[in-house]
Amino acid sequence: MATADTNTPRRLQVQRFRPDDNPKKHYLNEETGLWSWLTTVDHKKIGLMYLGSITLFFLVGGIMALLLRTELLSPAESFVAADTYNQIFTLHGAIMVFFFLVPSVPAALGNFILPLQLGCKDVAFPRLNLLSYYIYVIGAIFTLIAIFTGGVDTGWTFYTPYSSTAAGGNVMMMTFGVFILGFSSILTGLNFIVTIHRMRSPGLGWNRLPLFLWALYATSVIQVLATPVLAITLLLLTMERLLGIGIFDPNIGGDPVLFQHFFWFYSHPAVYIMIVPGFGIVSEIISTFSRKHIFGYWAIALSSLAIAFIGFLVWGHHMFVAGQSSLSNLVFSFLTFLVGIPTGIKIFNWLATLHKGSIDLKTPMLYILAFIFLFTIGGFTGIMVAALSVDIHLHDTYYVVAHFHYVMMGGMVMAFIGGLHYWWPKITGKLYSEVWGRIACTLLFIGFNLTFLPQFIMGSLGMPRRYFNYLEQFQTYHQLSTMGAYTMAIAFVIIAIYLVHSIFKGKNATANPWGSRALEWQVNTLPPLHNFHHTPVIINGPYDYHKPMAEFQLGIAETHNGHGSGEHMEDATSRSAPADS
Amino acid sequence: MNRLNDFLLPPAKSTTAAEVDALFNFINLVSIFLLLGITIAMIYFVIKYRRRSEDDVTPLIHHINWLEITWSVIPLLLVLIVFGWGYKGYTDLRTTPDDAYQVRVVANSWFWEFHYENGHVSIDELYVPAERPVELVMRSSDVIHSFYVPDFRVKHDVIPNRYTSVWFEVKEPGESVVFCTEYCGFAHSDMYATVYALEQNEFDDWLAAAGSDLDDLPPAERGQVLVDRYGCTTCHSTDGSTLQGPSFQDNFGQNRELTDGSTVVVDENFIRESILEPSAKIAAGYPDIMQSFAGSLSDEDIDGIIEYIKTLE
Amino acid sequence: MSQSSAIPKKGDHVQEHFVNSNQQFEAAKLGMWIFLVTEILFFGGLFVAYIVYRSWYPELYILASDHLDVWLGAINTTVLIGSSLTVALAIRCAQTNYTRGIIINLCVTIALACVFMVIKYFEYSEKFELGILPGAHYTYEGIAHEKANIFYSIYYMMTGLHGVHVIVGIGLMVWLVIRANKGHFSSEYYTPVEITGLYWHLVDIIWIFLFPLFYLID
Amino acid sequence: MSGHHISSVKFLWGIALSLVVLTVVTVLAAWMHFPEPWNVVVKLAIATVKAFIVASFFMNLWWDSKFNVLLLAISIVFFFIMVGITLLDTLYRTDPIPLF
Repeated sequence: MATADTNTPRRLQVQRFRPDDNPKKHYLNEETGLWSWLTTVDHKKIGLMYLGSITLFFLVGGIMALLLRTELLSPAESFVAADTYNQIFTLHGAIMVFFFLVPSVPAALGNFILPLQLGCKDVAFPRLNLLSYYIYVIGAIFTLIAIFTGGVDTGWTFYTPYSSTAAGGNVMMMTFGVFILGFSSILTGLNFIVTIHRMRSPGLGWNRLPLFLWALYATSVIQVLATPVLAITLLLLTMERLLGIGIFDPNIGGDPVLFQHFFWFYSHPAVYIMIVPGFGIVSEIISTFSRKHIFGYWAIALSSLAIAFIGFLVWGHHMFVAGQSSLSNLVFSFLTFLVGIPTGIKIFNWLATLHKGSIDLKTPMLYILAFIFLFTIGGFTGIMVAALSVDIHLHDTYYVVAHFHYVMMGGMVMAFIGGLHYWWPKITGKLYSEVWGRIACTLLFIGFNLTFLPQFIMGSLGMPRRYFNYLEQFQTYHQLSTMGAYTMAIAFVIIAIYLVHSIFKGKNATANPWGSRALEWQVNTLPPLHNFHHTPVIINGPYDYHKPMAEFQLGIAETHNGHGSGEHMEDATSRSAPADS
Repeated sequence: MNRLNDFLLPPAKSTTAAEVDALFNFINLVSIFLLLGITIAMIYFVIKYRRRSEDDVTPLIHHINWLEITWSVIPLLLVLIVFGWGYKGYTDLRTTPDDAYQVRVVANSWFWEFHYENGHVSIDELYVPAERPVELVMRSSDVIHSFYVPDFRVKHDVIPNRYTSVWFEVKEPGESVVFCTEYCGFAHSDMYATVYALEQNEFDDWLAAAGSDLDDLPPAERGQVLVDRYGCTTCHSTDGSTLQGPSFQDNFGQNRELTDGSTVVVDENFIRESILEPSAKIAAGYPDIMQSFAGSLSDEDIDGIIEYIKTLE
Repeated sequence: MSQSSAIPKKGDHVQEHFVNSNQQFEAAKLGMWIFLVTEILFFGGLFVAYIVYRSWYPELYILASDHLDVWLGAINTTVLIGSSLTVALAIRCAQTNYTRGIIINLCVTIALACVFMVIKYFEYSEKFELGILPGAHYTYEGIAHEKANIFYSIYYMMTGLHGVHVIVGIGLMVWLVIRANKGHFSSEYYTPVEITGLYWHLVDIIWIFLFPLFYLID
Repeated sequence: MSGHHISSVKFLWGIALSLVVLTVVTVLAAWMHFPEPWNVVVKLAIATVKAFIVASFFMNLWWDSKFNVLLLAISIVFFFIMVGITLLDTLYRTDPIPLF
């Protein structure tokens, strides 16, 4: 980049930065001991602690799913009683949504990757970051206490008046746990927004922000805007149970449909909190393994924001038969269809990225291709349940269950595991077994479809959800579904085994094993404790695969000059990278 | 098409079902077409553009405007069609014909009451005339339930302190199942009912004779029918096993400990009070979840149930 | 941010990962504003409940608000405005390196906040004596409307939650006074005073809306 | 982006005084008994002006980064989305009436 040097004589001394493959000192060994983990403000370690926690909850939620599927092998009671079953599906939903899906990508992978991709030393508020982890833990403890002191059987939606009067167990403890958890989510979102706004390194303008960060940005916006409403809803619900304030409880003159409005005002956007970060991962991986500039950068970036915004206007499609006015049904149905458009645009853009690429079917890429297929099914069935007349038939049946599992599990979990594999070398410094990775991915894909395709059919045949007991005509579908669930369980066990194995016995990874152009791959593997010894200058875009790898090193700013936001970056961009246009 | 319909959808027994099914099939066909397109394109690209060497250089394509506009506008048009079609079907489902025959529905945890114009109440069995619009005006006595008949493609939540409605016209006499589709607790999945669609004259005969069938039975048998019909056995077993409430077997004449520590003898008055005011005395170890049957059961009915419980020794 | 040639030196208060004091200050303020957004939506939920019930039962609101004392509400509004003023003055004192001014102004703020809470206490206890208790404990029969309990549930939720915010604010002010006493704040670094001030002003704004919405219905 | 705007003492007192005056005005307006819906409109308008003054001059938004203004605007927009769409339901419900 000789030209760059001549263009920036005053402020930026751009040199080549060559990352180390196996540095002696890195974030894992620079400070050691349990205490250094518990009090760390390093975003990478906090990300890892989140990763551990959500894995634990994924395990718990997964075991619950297996219990449910096992019970459903036959119609009547086989090994758990009805109220136990009701508690298990409630906790499966609540744990998977609040303790796994919502924090999975943003708080775990996002925490690790975001500052690396921004070229900064940490998130804007590192102590707040640690605090939000502990808030998550406290929320989790409350939830666990609720599970062991009577359980909760309201369904994860906590609908009144069932939750405010009839439900047994420990609803208050559970809602309180989720209430606390909400603040963890809010603080993470707040931290990310500020970090992306204020901490980008020189040269990293909005037009070069990796799409994973655009996705996290959109997600954070939703977290910040929607989660407070969940907090107030749960607070009102707690007060309903504690004092009988009657706003939502029809027995004291309140309106239960109003509760549903409140609840879904958070919980529908929350669906996008869960899926939009997945979109970001897909964009990263698909570009890396196609060795090709992402197609339609702005279309993908802005569609994330569009989804975030429109996602706020559609919550009532959960309530088409709940007794809301026909006028709202009309409006909500219309707006719901609009949210499908940016989602479709993303899928087509990813396909176009594959076109004329140089495609390497490594494990992360396999997961992403599986994502595209499964998520597309999830999207189309979403169109189905958004159509008013059809939704009347399909609402609260297994069709809906299958639909959101295709989005949440076929979409988000696939993207999450794909992302975990993709960043695994950066996180652990080790390579996992590629063969086993592909086997597990294939098995997971088969198991997933075997589980949830039959649920579409039994749903459209009229099998309602949350049923402990069912009519015998549905048994074949339930059995297929259970078989699929066990297949998936095996796949997850395989994944766990080879990933853990790789930590101890895996080959050392190089700094950039995939030949990616994104910034997080231009630092050492493992990264140093403070990420960058120098302030990096971003010379090339994160998807500039048309440039040879040799040209692809970070610049190093001589001083802290220009590290920040605003005009500086634009200066750095124009001066240091004239070839990019 | 019909065979596909049978595989994916329950039989279409109401007049409005066909339109819903048509939209269902339309979305399915378009979706499968597009899904195949996307999947084939994906697989084709993966094979055709597989990595041949580590030095592959790929072209720089930022965006192609006409292509992006195409793949935004076509889906937009498709979803607008689906929206309009779905809304039209919805208005049909929500516009009750003026001449509809009305039945009132009261949902309880966990059984359905159907009230007819002559005051008759049937439990978990809904009788309606075929080939005539029927409107159900529904309310709940406790939590939210949802009235769902897959064969009719109708569903609506049933809410306490408010009336909601569904309407349908059954094409020909027959039976269909009713589900509760809003989670309502312990026996949610056992909250079935059956719709019997009868010819108009048969329906009139049934309604005229309704309710008198029990009067001829001896009290204990009458009690047995009622215990079954009102779904008491959902929570109170008749074989001694423990469910949500105390078993009916070996119950009568026993001492029962209450939550307040006192003890009562299970006699006629206690059973009567437990049916009419369930929360007055709660047996220790059981939740306070039963709701009152005052108004639903007559004195004769309660006598019958007491006699029936006496027989379970 | 605008004068890049004159980057301030990193002071002691600047954390490792920030480039300079200004970046840290702007980041903290942005973070606080985002937090205020969540506060607005948090109260927003309650305002929605208020609006929905008011649109359903306008007459209920007219009847029930007769039992709220306009004078106490108006005095409390003025008290909070006064406390907002003193917070703003405290920030000014920090900006002009006048530490004693910070402490005095913050102490006045705390005092005013306490006055607000005391008046609130008298309002609440007067209601409690009448039997206007929150939720299912409501026993008062002087309001001829079957949903009077719901009006007061909303009233207690909104004013109660606002009161909790006032108490949290008092705690923050005490913390600031302690830090100011140790000489932590100067024109170079007064971020905690600034962002606590933002929080306090928002609490004031919420009360500015609560006052006409509850007390001034006729 | 002058995040360090310093207001004069006189100015701050002036702002506080104007807020107190507006409080008096709104109480007086309550005694005027405007016909509905003007009653609510007038009082909310005064409250909005007061909130605007506090946000602009006490919270320094007047001189602050435009993005912080945007954040406040966004939160208000989303609040109105929540109210508006919820009212689409609650104001337009028509419940059936049982015949018997």
